[in-house]
Amino acid sequence: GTLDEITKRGELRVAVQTQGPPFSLVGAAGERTGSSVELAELMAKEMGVKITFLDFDWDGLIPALLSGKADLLVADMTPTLARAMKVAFTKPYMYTGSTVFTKADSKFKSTEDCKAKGTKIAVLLGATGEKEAKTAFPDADIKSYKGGGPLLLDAVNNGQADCGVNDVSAVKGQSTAYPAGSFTIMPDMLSKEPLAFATRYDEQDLLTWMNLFLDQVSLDGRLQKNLDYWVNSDDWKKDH
Amino acid sequence: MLENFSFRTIVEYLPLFGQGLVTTVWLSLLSFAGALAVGIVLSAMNLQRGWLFRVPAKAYIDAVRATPLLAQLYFLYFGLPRLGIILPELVVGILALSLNSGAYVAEIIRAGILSIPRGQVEAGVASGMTYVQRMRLVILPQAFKVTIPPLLGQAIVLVKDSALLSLIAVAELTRAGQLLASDRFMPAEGFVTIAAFYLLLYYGLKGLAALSGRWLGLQPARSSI
Amino acid sequence: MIWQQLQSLAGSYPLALRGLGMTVMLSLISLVLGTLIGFGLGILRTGGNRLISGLIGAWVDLIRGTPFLVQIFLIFFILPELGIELDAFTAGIIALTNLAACFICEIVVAGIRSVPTGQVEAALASGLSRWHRMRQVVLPQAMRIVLPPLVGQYVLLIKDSSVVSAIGLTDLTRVGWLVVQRVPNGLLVFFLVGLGYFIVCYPLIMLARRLEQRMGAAHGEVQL
Amino acid sequence: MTNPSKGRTGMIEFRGVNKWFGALNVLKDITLSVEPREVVVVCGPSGSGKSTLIRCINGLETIRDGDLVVDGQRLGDPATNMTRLRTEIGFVFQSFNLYPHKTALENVTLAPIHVRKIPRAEAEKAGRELLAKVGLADKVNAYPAQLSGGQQQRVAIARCLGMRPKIMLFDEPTSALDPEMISEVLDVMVAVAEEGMTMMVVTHEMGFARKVAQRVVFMDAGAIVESGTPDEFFSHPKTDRSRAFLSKILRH
Amino acid sequence: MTNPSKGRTGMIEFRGVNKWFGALNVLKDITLSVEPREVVVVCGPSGSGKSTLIRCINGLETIRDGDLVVDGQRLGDPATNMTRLRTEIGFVFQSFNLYPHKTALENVTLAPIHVRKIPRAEAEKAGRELLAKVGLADKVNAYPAQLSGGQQQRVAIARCLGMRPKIMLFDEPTSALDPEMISEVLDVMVAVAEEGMTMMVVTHEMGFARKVAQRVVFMDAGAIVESGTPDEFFSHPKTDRSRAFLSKILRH
Ligand SMILES: Nc1ncnc2c1ncn2[C@@H]1O[C@H](COP(=O)(O)OP(=O)(O)OP(=O)(O)O)[C@@H](O)[C@H]1O
Ligand SMILES: Nc1ncnc2c1ncn2[C@@H]1O[C@H](COP(=O)(O)OP(=O)(O)OP(=O)(O)O)[C@@H](O)[C@H]1O
Ligand SMILES: [Mg+2]
Ligand SMILES: [Mg+2]
Repeated sequence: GTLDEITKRGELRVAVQTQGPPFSLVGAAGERTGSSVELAELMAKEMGVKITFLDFDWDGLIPALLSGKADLLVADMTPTLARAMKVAFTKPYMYTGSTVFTKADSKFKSTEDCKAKGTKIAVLLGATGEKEAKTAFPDADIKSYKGGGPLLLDAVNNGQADCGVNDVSAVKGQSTAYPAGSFTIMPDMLSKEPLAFATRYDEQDLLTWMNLFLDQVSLDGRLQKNLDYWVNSDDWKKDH
Repeated sequence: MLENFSFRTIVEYLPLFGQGLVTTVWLSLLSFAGALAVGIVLSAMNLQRGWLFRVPAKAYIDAVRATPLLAQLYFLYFGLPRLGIILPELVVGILALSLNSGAYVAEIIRAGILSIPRGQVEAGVASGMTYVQRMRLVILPQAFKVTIPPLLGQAIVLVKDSALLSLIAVAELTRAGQLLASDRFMPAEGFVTIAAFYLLLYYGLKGLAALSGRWLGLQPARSSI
Repeated sequence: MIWQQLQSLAGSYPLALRGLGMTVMLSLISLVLGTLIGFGLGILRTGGNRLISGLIGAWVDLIRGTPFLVQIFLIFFILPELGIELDAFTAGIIALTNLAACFICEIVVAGIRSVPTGQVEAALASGLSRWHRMRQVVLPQAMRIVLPPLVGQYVLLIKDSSVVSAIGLTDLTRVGWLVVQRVPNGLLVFFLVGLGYFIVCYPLIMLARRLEQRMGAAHGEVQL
Repeated sequence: MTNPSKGRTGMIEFRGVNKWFGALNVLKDITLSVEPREVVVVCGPSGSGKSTLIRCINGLETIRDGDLVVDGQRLGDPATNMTRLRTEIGFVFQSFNLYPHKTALENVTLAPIHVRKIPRAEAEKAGRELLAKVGLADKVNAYPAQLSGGQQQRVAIARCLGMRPKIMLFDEPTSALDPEMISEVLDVMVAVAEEGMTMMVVTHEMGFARKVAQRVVFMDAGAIVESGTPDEFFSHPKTDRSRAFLSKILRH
Repeated sequence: MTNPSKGRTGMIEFRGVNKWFGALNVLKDITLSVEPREVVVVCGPSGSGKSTLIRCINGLETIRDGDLVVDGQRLGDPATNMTRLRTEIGFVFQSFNLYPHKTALENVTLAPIHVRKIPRAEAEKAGRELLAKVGLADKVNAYPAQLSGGQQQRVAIARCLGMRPKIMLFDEPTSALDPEMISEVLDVMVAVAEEGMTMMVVTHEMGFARKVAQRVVFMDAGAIVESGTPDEFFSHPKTDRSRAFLSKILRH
């Protein structure tokens, strides 16, 4: 099975997308880090092999997994049923959701305001937020961007869009690059979404192992520690 | 990815590809018209004897040729708002493509004009034509002929470059394929379909080049030596 | 704010240098290989064998007509299914070399066809073999026509090399994307990326212009 | 200030004209006067400056010093409108220089319509008559590429005549032609000369010179070496240089 | 099987040769035999097929039917090595076609070195001697662009002679030249003819034809209309077509 191969190879190949804090980013010194990245590193440690990160943009992520270049895929990816037709997702390791954010001094004060006709809403190309924004704001002018969450913030900050819709943890993590209070993040969520890792259906052994891994780390608190450090607080900013 | 290649899903997404294709086509058409306008102005500046027009034109052409379209696109998309100019994505996209391709078109037109034999210019001078008359009656009609094939070559480049506009939220052909790849996790289906559509456009333009060449009575190239 | 961003950017200069290095490396290798192969293809394309000539023509069309991103994906992700496993760097080199070769092939064909028929006939009449006709008579004269657009093409290919970031190589453009995560100022970051390309490309553009002028000098500057 | 361009002068007056290309003195102290209705043939070895001499007359080349007065107007004088003056001077090139994208008729009518502002219908009527005169009534709508060299050169002559110039300049008008076509063009040139046009013709066609020229000018290395009637020149060349030249072009 | 290429044949034998360009029958049933050491001049109006005729001989054009035997080898025969045969045939073009990127000497030595595989030193020695023979001893290292037309054509002749061919073909070798330079080239051609070379020369230079040709062949519309000694042909042309042609080229 795949696990045997990994053991023989002595290497776990993980495809990541560097879409920005807090899940996956490249630090000031060029080191790859983030919540998902550290979880993957933990996996490799438990397997007793070394880890190799394959860094793709969104277009390259799925092909990398499907073509066998990578054993698994670690990104803040929502396991939709359509996607699950093609790849095998682990059980969710955390829940998040899409939220709306605006510039602090914006005339759009609530999610409700954004429903106005012609509101320009920035979303990430291919992300679940794109879908949700389309459902939640049928009259709005949805703009899909490529290249990661920080660019959504930039677009909203520059006035190219009135509001942005993205994963709440991503928005919180990424807005730290701006002076505090630059953005208003709406308290209400458009959706509640699980996040999961992905692998192929022909890697059942790996999938089983990963699910077990997630059980273990949530039982012994290592998962919570990771999330508290990266997602639920700004602590990581001090170190990276 | 090949063994599970799903034509059914492609068919399901065809309307989306169709929309993307239409966007790509009219976007490219507008941009190309813009590129021609920019190119004509630049080449006219570039052919002046005085430095006042020539130097800025040359500087612009070089700067555009030496930097990637991506950087130019960002320059416009994020730069203009800082000057208080907020334009819709499509306008910025068309502007960026026009300004970018315009630099290449300028070079093509200049080469076309310089390829006109000296004797033609002298014949115009000798019959008492002014500079503008020579340009309009003698040089440009002949230069037009020489520039058609390279211009269509540039049009092909422009059509492909327009894919970059998906970066700033313009839903064109490449976007359709990316959606298929990210919604359904079917990258092979998505990208192969994109390629097929671009190839279609390529052959269309190539056919147009051949046709226009025949209309203008260009010599077919020698096939072998 | 801008000051803070600049400081943050300055910290990333090793990453930027690595990216620039990758861009230069990829471009250099694939341009050298692509030039060699492109000349070969160009010579075959103008040769008498219709089948070979037609096949090369079709291949060149295919490559010129499809997005480079798709080509690189096919090479990196689909070839493994046919049993050809390549690492990202090799796949990038192959894709770029192929692209360069196809564009250069077209340039070489145009150059060869620009050599006056009389020159080929003179060589034929004195009994030179095909190889000697090419080597001694046609190619040296074709170079005048080939060189300026060839150097111009190099610039385009250096810029196209940025597409390889799609298969996980960290080139200059990719560095831009990575840095923009921490310094969310697309304008500033991509201005610097553009500057990086400019430093590599501008000398080539000047070279192309110089060559063009040297070649054009023979024809005499036309006064319009 | 006296105006040197008035008074008793020829149609074309070179007075001590000098021209340099870089360090090369291509025209050396040329003094020459061509009277109205006179036909002058210019000959001499290759590179002697014949083309340069006649190209100066309509300002295709500029001179450095000396005076060149054409039709009473001094070239280089700010008061002289060159574009205007050029309409009075027809120039026939060795290599025809027809506009390849225009038919024979369009070649002939282009300048009359756009420069002389003659109405199109009138210009076309005149153009057809001119083409008939040079024997090309049936080639009115042919493009240059569809014409033989001799026919192209005749269109070029008609194109000049269409401007009703006072002066016609010819630069080796037959040397790019097949032997059989030369006579077609020479016949037209003879006809033009006999109508009383002022002409300067660079040519080595002695038959033509003998038939219509009042004067032959022999140039060498940028200077006028000899000048005389065709009979004088061809039969009794005065200088060694012209004798040597004639012996070569007459021998075969 | 009898071998048609052996037996008593001329150096160049056309037997019922036909050639088409598309629908145009450019060579019509040509039968012509050129003996070793014979000099044949070909003349005729433009487009009559003169160039095509001599281009067939070294295979620059291919024929459709009839036989063309050169130096005992039949063209189009799979057994005939064209590249080999071409080394026996020198071809001098109207427009010289010197290699512009090579010096005069390199033009002359290129084929001997690469085709005949003669050592470079030896080839250069022979090349210098040839250039001296055509009067260009001092132009050995000049590039074509630095030579006059007459000098270029002489280099082109030397280039052919360098291969020591059995046959020399000339296609209007002097018609692109200035009048003064024509005689330089004709002198060299006369010298080559007098050394006993088999030659076919497309030209309208009667002086040359009278001096060295054994035969003049007159072509019109793809066919050989008349053929005879130079004196016969120029003084007493037999057909109307040749009379009309001669009247035009002789008049001026
Ligand atoms: N644009 C130019 N720049 C430099 N030198 C030139 C230029 N045009 C002509 N010359 C030189 O000036 C001299 C005279 O040239 P010109 O063309 O007047 O001679 P020509 O008598 O007409 O010769 P030909 O019979 O070959 O036409 C030549 O030595 C020529 O090389
Ligand atoms: N490659 C070609 N394709 C089609 N037609 C051709 C080709 N070459 C020559 N012809 C035609 O064949 C005929 C004979 O041409 P050729 O060049 O042999 O004539 P020529 O007697 O040498 O004339 P000239 O004195 O003008 O050189 C002409 O009508 C010409 O237009
Ligand atoms: Mg001249
Ligand atoms: Mg011919």
